[in-house]
Amino acid sequence: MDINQKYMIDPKDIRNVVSRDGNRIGFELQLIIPYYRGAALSMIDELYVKVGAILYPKEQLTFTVDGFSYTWPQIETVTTFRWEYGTKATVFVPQQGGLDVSPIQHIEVGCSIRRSYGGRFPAPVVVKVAVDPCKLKAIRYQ
Amino acid sequence: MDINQKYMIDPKDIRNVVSRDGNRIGFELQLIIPYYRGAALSMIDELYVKVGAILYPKEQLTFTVDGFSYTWPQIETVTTFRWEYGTKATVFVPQQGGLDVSPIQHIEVGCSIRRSYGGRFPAPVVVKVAVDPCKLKAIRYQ
Amino acid sequence: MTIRLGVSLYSYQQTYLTGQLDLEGCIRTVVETTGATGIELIYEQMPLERYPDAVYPNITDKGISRWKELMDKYGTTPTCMDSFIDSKLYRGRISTVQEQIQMMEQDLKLASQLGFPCIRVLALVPPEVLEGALPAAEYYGVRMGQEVHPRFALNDEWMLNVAEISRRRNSKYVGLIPDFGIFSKGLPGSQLNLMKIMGENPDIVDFIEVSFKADFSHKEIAAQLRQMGAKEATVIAVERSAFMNRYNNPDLLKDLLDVIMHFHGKFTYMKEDCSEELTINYKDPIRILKEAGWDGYISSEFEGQRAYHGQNCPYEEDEIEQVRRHHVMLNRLLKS
Amino acid sequence: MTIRLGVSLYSYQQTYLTGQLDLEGCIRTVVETTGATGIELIYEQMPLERYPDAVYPNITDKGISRWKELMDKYGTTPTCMDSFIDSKLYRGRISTVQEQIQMMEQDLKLASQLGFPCIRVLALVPPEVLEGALPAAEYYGVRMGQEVHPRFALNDEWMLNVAEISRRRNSKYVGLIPDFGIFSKGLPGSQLNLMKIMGENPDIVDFIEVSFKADFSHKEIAAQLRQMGAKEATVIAVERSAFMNRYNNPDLLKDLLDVIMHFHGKFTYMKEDCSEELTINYKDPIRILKEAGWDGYISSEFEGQRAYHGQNCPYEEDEIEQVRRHHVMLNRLLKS
Ligand SMILES: [Mn+2]
Ligand SMILES: [Mn+2]
Repeated sequence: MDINQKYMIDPKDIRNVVSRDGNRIGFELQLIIPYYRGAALSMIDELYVKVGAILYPKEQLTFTVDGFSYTWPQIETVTTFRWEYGTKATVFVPQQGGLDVSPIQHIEVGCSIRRSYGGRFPAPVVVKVAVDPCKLKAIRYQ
Repeated sequence: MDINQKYMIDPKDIRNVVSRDGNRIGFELQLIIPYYRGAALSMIDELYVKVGAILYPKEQLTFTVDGFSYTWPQIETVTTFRWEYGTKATVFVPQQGGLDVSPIQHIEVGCSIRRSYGGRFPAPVVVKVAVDPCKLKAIRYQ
Repeated sequence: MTIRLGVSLYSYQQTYLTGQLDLEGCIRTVVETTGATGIELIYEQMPLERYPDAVYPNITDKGISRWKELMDKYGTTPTCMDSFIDSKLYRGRISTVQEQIQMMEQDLKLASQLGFPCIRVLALVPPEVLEGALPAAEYYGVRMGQEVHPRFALNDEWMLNVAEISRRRNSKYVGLIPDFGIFSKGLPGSQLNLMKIMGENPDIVDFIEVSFKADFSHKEIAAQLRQMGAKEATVIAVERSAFMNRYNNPDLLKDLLDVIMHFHGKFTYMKEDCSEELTINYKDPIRILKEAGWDGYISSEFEGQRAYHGQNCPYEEDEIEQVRRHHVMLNRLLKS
Repeated sequence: MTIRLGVSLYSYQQTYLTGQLDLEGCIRTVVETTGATGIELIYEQMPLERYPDAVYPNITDKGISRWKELMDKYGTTPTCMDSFIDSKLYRGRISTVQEQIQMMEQDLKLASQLGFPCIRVLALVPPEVLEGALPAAEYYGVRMGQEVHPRFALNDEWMLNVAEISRRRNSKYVGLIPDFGIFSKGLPGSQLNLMKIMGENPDIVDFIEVSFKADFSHKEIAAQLRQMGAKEATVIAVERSAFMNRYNNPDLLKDLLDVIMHFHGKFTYMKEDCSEELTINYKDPIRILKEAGWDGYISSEFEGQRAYHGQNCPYEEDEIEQVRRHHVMLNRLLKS
């Protein structure tokens, strides 16, 4: 089931992240929920980012929505805050140096929502994008 | 802190449990919350029963309150049901044969509620009772 | 006693997601393009409020007023609110029956605050949750309709059990909501259309459509497709559809009309001439409803857009046009 | 501008727990035995409703009506509702600031539904939660009072920061609730009494009481006790009390009265002649409040019963009598 696979990621939202002291500490991308409704944050079942062959499982990612950041496993019991349908959430990937190896980086993102129906483990919606690091903007984290 | 230690267990509530086919499958006791207010079930931090030297950690116990039964770890995310102040909860201990070795069995129960203040891990309130198995009633589970 | 028409805003999810319509725009579009006035809402898809004002299932008086203003402004009527009951809220466990009943009660309350007469309960919500929530349904005056959705059938024991709860408890507050997808033969129209778009031989695709309607089995059709040189993906799609696709004889509706409170007018592909849906039988079920004098809404539930939501699919369906065509057909069937 | 008296029903927890009084009985007892009319409630200790009617923090109109009927029946006034904010709701993590704000908002809503003008916020709730909940406090018209509880002091930065939030935001909806336990020297009276009950030499226990009042340090007293042949448990108790027992000079109240909305009249042991509490200075704080014309409630919060709740402790305190004595003293101090 590839719900919202077409809308899950906009490559233009991918940016390198620079820390306060000027080092590239990773990159971020933005996700639209791969589901046709919003959900409590605890229902994010699977989330990963692959950069080439390097896998960043959810435990290494930071998930930010509505201005608040969450990590795993803490987010697994957050039920009173939601990832609303159509609201972009930011995922930070702590890759040293960000995306800087040219010419093209292949990024794969998998995400699934633990809905009550449709099988025991909903397969993640997987999106693959090719990114040219030279064209990436950067954002500075405070 | 020995909150409600005097009221946590009434030895008269201890009963052997007989299954439908007549076997003694364990025993149950009833607990008053060791705290001066009720709490969400997820806040039961520590719970154990020792029979002599045999320890039954919470993962082996069944906790029943208001007619609904819970086990660990599932109960750790039940926040919309509570163990109210003064409400007896039943703890089932799956000891084969129940309490049947005479003359006297020494039972120890430890329980703590994960309140927000008062240190990182609230020490459990521990109650020790001596039980004469010959005097125990039995209850049949359906 | 009359069949009325409405639209589930689920039908416009893509237009909403891409920012072309907001909630008000969706309601306005229903009225302007179909003439229908029934509005069905998946609250969690198009909520009236969000953080920091209120987070579902909560809503403030302001949110409630906003909804009522919209209904007044466009002369629309709330028909059904779609509920989910997230039994997998927490990793590692299924929510207890009592927790699911609490979730149902929250949805019943929200539905009543917004003026919905019923809620759609997902097909897999167990009967003990329905029965446990019956007092709340009666208290809030909101009916719980369990959806009869592919792959279920109207005469499955699971569904008949719901009808039996309603009759045994003598309560109209629990019943059924059939989804027209159960009157479909073979693969959905949008999936057939997608095959053509992705390069399958159109004759092969038409063959699949026609063969299912002629009641050939999945195995027979798949075998024939292999001989015809269909793509492997096409053959696999046909084989896999066996699980979901069980055609319900519309006559099965007759004995259940007393417990049916609402219909999902599921469709995925309306022909340009609005004559019919590609694979779903609308004619016979509507005839049966008319003959029985059934009273309630058929609520268009367009799902075809999702077939084209794959990352690399070049096609995008026009939801608004599809729903417009659906209502041309529905109106014609109602009048005939 | 007057100091009024009330009782926190926390004071009757043992009588309630052992089934001798229910919520109504507690309210009636306040009025009949003290003449006071202010009622403070730990909702989670004596809830108005429970499953299956409503589970805290929810309450139905029926529960709200029940509370209002009780207030009318006994001519009592809700003064303060005690909040907790369970930041350790889930094993393995502390609730986020936003989740804690949500919890505060639920308590503010419940307090407003029951007519409480303020809620007690636990001492350790962080200032960002207080500030984040300020809009809700203003919306519900319920003030958040952070409790200044032993081991805190009125001039700790943590507490002064709360006062500063109130002044900076020019809002009366956040402030302080001092607990009279901060005006105590040494071990609580009930703990001293327990020592005697459990067999310590009464002269040694009196020595401890007097020595702390004379401002000897914990170390000095402990050393002396060893020489006097006190039980080891007694000496350890004195040494361990250093952490909790920090005497607040009542003069510290003067600069904070603009942000103090309520007082917990904490006590653990009233002498039979009602002259004073064994270790807590009531005289000077009340004098200061009177001189300043402070307006609000002193709400008796009896905690002595808990000292005797050990499994093998043969003694049981008489909560009702203790609170009665407390009010004899309070009334006398107010009039003098
Ligand atoms: Mn449907
Ligand atoms: Mn206090």
